[in-house]
Amino acid sequence: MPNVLASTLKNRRLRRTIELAVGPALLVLIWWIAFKGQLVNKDLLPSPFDTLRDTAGSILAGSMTRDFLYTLVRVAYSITIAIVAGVPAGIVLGANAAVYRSLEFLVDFFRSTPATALFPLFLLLFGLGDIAKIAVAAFAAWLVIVFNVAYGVMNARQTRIQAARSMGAGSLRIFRDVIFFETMPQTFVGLRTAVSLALVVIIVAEMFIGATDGLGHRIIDAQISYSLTDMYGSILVAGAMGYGLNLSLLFIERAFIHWSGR
Amino acid sequence: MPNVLASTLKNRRLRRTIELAVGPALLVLIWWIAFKGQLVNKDLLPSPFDTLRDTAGSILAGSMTRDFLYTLVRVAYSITIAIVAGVPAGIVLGANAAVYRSLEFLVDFFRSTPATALFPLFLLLFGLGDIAKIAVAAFAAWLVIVFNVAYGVMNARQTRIQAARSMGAGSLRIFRDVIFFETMPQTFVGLRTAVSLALVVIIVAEMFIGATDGLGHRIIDAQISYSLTDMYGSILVAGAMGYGLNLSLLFIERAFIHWSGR
Amino acid sequence: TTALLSAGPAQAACDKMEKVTAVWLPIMQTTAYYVALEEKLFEKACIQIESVKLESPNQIIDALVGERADFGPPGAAAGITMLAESKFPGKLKVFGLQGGGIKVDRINDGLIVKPESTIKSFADLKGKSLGHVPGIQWRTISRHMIRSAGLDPDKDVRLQELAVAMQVPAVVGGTVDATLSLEPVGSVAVASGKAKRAMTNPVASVIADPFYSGASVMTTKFLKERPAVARKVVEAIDAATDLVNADFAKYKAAIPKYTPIKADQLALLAQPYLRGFKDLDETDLKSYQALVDIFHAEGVLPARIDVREKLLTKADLGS
Amino acid sequence: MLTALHGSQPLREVATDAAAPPAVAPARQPWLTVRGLSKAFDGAVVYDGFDIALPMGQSIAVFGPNGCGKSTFINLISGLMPMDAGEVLYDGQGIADTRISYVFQNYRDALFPWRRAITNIHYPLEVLGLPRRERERRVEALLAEFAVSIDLKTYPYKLSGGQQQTVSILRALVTDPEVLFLDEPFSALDYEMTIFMREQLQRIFMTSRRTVLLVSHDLDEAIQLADKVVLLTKRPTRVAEIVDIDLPWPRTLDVTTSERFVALKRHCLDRFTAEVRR
Amino acid sequence: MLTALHGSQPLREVATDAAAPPAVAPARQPWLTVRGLSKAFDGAVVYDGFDIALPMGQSIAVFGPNGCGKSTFINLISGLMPMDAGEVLYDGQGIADTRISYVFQNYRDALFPWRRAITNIHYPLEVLGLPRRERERRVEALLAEFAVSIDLKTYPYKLSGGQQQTVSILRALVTDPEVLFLDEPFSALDYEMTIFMREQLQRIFMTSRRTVLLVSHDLDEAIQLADKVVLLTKRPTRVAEIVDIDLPWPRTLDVTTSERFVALKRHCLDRFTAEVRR
Ligand SMILES: Nc1ncnc2c1ncn2[C@@H]1O[C@H](COP(=O)(O)OP(=O)(O)OP(=O)(O)O)[C@@H](O)[C@H]1O
Ligand SMILES: Nc1ncnc2c1ncn2[C@@H]1O[C@H](COP(=O)(O)OP(=O)(O)OP(=O)(O)O)[C@@H](O)[C@H]1O
Ligand SMILES: [Mg+2]
Ligand SMILES: [Mg+2]
Repeated sequence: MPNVLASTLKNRRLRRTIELAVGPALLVLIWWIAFKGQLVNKDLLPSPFDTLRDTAGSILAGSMTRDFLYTLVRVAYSITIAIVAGVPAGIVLGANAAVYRSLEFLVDFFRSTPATALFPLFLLLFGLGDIAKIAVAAFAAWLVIVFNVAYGVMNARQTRIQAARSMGAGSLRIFRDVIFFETMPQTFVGLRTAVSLALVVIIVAEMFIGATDGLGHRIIDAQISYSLTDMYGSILVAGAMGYGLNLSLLFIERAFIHWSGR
Repeated sequence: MPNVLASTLKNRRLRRTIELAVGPALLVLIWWIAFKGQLVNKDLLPSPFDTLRDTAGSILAGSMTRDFLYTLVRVAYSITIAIVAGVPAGIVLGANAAVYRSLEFLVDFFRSTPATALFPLFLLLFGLGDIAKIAVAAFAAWLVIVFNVAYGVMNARQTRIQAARSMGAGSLRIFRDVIFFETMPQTFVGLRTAVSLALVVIIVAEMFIGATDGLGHRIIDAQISYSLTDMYGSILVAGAMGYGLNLSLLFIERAFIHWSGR
Repeated sequence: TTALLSAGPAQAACDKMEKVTAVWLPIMQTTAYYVALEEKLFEKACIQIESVKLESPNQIIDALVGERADFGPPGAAAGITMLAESKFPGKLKVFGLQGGGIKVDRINDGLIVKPESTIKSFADLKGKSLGHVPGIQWRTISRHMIRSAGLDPDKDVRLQELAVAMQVPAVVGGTVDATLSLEPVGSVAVASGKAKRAMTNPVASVIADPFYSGASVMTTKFLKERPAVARKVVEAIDAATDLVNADFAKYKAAIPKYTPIKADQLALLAQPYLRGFKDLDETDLKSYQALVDIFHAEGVLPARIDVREKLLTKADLGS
Repeated sequence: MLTALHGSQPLREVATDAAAPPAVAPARQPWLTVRGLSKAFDGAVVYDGFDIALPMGQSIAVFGPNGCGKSTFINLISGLMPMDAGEVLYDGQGIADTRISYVFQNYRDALFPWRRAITNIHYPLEVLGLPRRERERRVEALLAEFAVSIDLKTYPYKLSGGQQQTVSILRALVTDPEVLFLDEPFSALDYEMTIFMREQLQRIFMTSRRTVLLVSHDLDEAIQLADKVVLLTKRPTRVAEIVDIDLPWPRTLDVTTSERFVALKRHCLDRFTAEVRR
Repeated sequence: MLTALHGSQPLREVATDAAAPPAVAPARQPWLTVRGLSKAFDGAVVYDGFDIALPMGQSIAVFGPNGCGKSTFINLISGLMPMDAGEVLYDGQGIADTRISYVFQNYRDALFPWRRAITNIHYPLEVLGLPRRERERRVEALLAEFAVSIDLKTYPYKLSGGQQQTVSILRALVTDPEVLFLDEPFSALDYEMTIFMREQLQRIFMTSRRTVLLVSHDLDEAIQLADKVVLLTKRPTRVAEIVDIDLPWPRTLDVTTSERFVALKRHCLDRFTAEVRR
């Protein structure tokens, strides 16, 4: 019996590993087919294996790691700001239909305004340094979080809120003890959208506001100097960072939110 | 009694109108304070009223309307493609945990890759015209929809699915008759995120891939030629478009999804 | 109306219109192309232009290398063209140069500062920040400029990459002390009255005079497959270049239609220095070579490139 | 003897419960008064100018057909649902000043799935602001009394229906509320548990004379556990009759098999069927 | 006479129901056999090698304490929940070939809130692929029989608890299923409705001799509506006894007040209490 258990566990872990490998393998495969099959101009799409080799090289050399860390730190700052400011705002917004209808304009307005178009304004407000980049990414991520949390609150199950109210819980308590948890699944959807968006905005800011480090800087440099493997390698690393961040959120979610759909 | 009813109705409509006006009013107010209070360099932030006047002027002159329509059409194409391809994909992905875990990498990967960094690839694949812009926006929106729908499916209430299964409904029927509706609220979250994102990407593409029309073209031209009122006016119009699209989705949602949280 | 009248019969005279795809940037150096379009010079030569506006120099080169387009009319990035040639040798041919010069009194670039700024030259930038067009090309040039002024680009000056659209706001808002900007940024800044040129054509004074940052480029594929059409394209651009050089004041009226420049900004617009294929001489080639050599010296180009080999020749055109 | 009060006139009867334990004999009988209560859903009227007065400190059972508005009534008077019109006073005061507990008919959705069963029971005490030590003491005392065999460390959604309902009841009882609303609280309990819970409820009621509002479809249960049974009609809802249950407490097997009990049940049933069939 | 079979040995008794209507006398009695059924949740074992055999075409009531695994049992044998181990055969066949209907204990969540009550009732017929005309005919026939006073044009979440349960029952009956699973189907119904539904169920059962599996905490109900009552123990769940209810159909008031009925009830209760207390 323990033998069977061990082998099923092993099997399960094996299956998990295979599942995790499918995505990257598929990406490389499609890429390789596009490359080999000449579906795309060969001069502008490098071989996936060359790209991986060169990327591994620059990771070992440390230059990629440095850019990676700079971008990661910026994303971490902006997402932290966005969460701390966004979750309470979303709860308040979602809890009151009139407030929501009043402020929806602003949320939808800014969600639909490209962050890049607002760069000049943010440069103006926050200067040229990292702060402007972090601010614009935090703002974009904040909007997503507010939006998702507010939705979660609006779709919360009324019976649970009523139950807390019947016990004499005040608004603040109901927010903290019930609505916060009720909206958790939706909040995590928001968080995962937000973390990807923050990464995108940081990279775009690094590309277009200009920076001397970070993956965005690396991408645009490689683009301009026609270092194709470096460019696609940097994009790969950026995507991998996004996946990694999403995966960590997913783990937190799976560990923490056990009740969704119940 | 009918009198009271009429007056409450009128009151309610009045309240709705006021609520709808609060957002824009707040935006203009904050802007005006920033402008008047010299919180921001006056040379870089025009007066809101000048901006509105000039924007009204270019709307009347027809040039703004033309750019608006071009952008709107591109957004409409990309969001349509994204919905048609995204909702079924999301349902399939969410329904099967193993498939989700396998393909999650690709979804998270591309969600975290800035569309701007992928412009070269899309130009390569889809040529230089509108198609490339629509394709990249559709792709970005598609990812968001797939992600949200898959989440909705994973968090669906099991009892309802079991009820359908007990009646002998096959997988396809359960998808179509139960899971599709179960995920509707989450799908709409995805749709609203996606429509804003598609707009953002279209505008960024118009700005950075280059176009001879559309709001993005207008924004970057105004930026380069340092026409502040035109630039902020175009951003305003873009944001208003985003709000309008969101509002229509909200209306559809409110009319159609009456059961969320029940 | 004369243009219209003459275009009618000319078109009728063509048995068949040749389709040619052009990719271009909305900048001053492309003026000759705008004029060729406005004057219907291509149509008269039985060419139907598929005109694609792009926003970044790299996209131009991508489109050419990727064989999505046949030629980049005046204004394709000169440095990046050679960079592309070093990666994909034999893909591109240069058939014209655009830029500015001190002797010829044409503006290409400038050091842009606030009106009240004390910065007069690159030497004054010690301890200050300088913005420039993002990317390796202008970083290389900027570093070279700073080094030539006797400063250390790594210590004395904070170099800041700034997208073209953000350069004027950055100077006006004080987020950078100066920018090394390409036209029309300088003209727009001056027209706004919120900034000025501290130096005009600083790059020309250091690297080569005249200085070329733009080039007309076509693909060798286009040249090989349709040499006759290619020749007609070159001739049309040359003709337009002559028109612009002869009477810029008249032909600059076409610019607002194609670029961000507004009609009311035209008065202060600087005239670019445009060289057509038939005009190119030894001075032009030397100047271009000087730029490319700096790329090599700064390690951006792995090997030295002789620009002469990359230039279109009369033989290529079959005449 | 039956004290039958028809229609919706406010009830102004003095409490002269011979059966009530003599220990509790309030000088002044406080009343729960509902006046002019109106409620409609999307135009469908449930209550229209509904009046009722119920003595506090007594156990009131509400008996009526499905969909007549029993849950709605509790929701309205407990302040969880806004009234269209009307007024509810607990001994002259608003609901906010009264400590209430509520066992929802929809007990599954009323438990918090992010809390374990045991912390669900703790929750109302947390709301009251009690320190952890005190909370634990009280919960332990409660569990000692009820001695349920449920694994309370698990999450509610992992419990069976009856177990969930039991947790829901425990959660309502832990605060020792002044007013207890029970909306079909025993519907999912097994035979043994139902009997046990009825006994417990009786015991609690007898020792502390709380106000209890019990909705039940089991007439035996309603009569066994109530001082008064309110019979409601179909919609638009009116009071068909308020039946005084003049049985002695505790309601032992002897009492529930007594002739009086059977007579009361027959009377209630007759009224109910007459109203429902009408 | 009680046919008591202890423990979990497969039951191989021949159906000799004297009480069964003579019209239906199958040459061969088909069986629902469950062998080696095992199910655990996160390590908590509910069933471990559980065996039972039940005659098909009969009405079986399942009676057992809260959390013993009645809902789990129905979910497992109806194929809605995967078994850890074991086998379920309906007359030798898998569940997929059998047309079943299920009234969930959690009736609220089992209705589709995006469909109106009436289209919820239509739904199983849609699944069967019947044309609209035929569906409407069947639903109308059903409603004519049941004559409920619910506004079926509204959405389920706007109905009261009992109304929702009624809709849930109607939806299960509309397909005329071969096997009918009822998990505490009458728990939220009012007095009148409960009696009415019991009568209807009896009528349906008597006319068509479907296999019915009824979970109920009301022993009167279980005995009234069943040919056999399965008494389950606490977890780990075993069969305490399968009690043969040898009362004549229909189970009228005369039958349910008969001495035999009371004796059966007493016997069941004794067994149940003994098992629960153990
Ligand atoms: N949210 C709602 N929207 C519309 N109608 C509603 C809503 N809630 C309740 N109703 C209606 O109000 C009436 C009373 O409902 P309520 O739940 O109070 O009944 P009840 O007496 O508790 O019934 P039951 O015994 O079945 O629980 C019902 O007819 C129901 O259809
Ligand atoms: N999803 C689950 N996760 C963990 N444990 C579960 C789950 N579902 C049921 N259980 C456990 O399995 C046991 C049997 O549950 P089940 O719902 O079958 O009981 P039941 O006999 O129907 O009880 P009731 O009469 O209260 O409805 C319970 O002890 C319960 O805690
Ligand atoms: Mg109710
Ligand atoms: Mg159960």
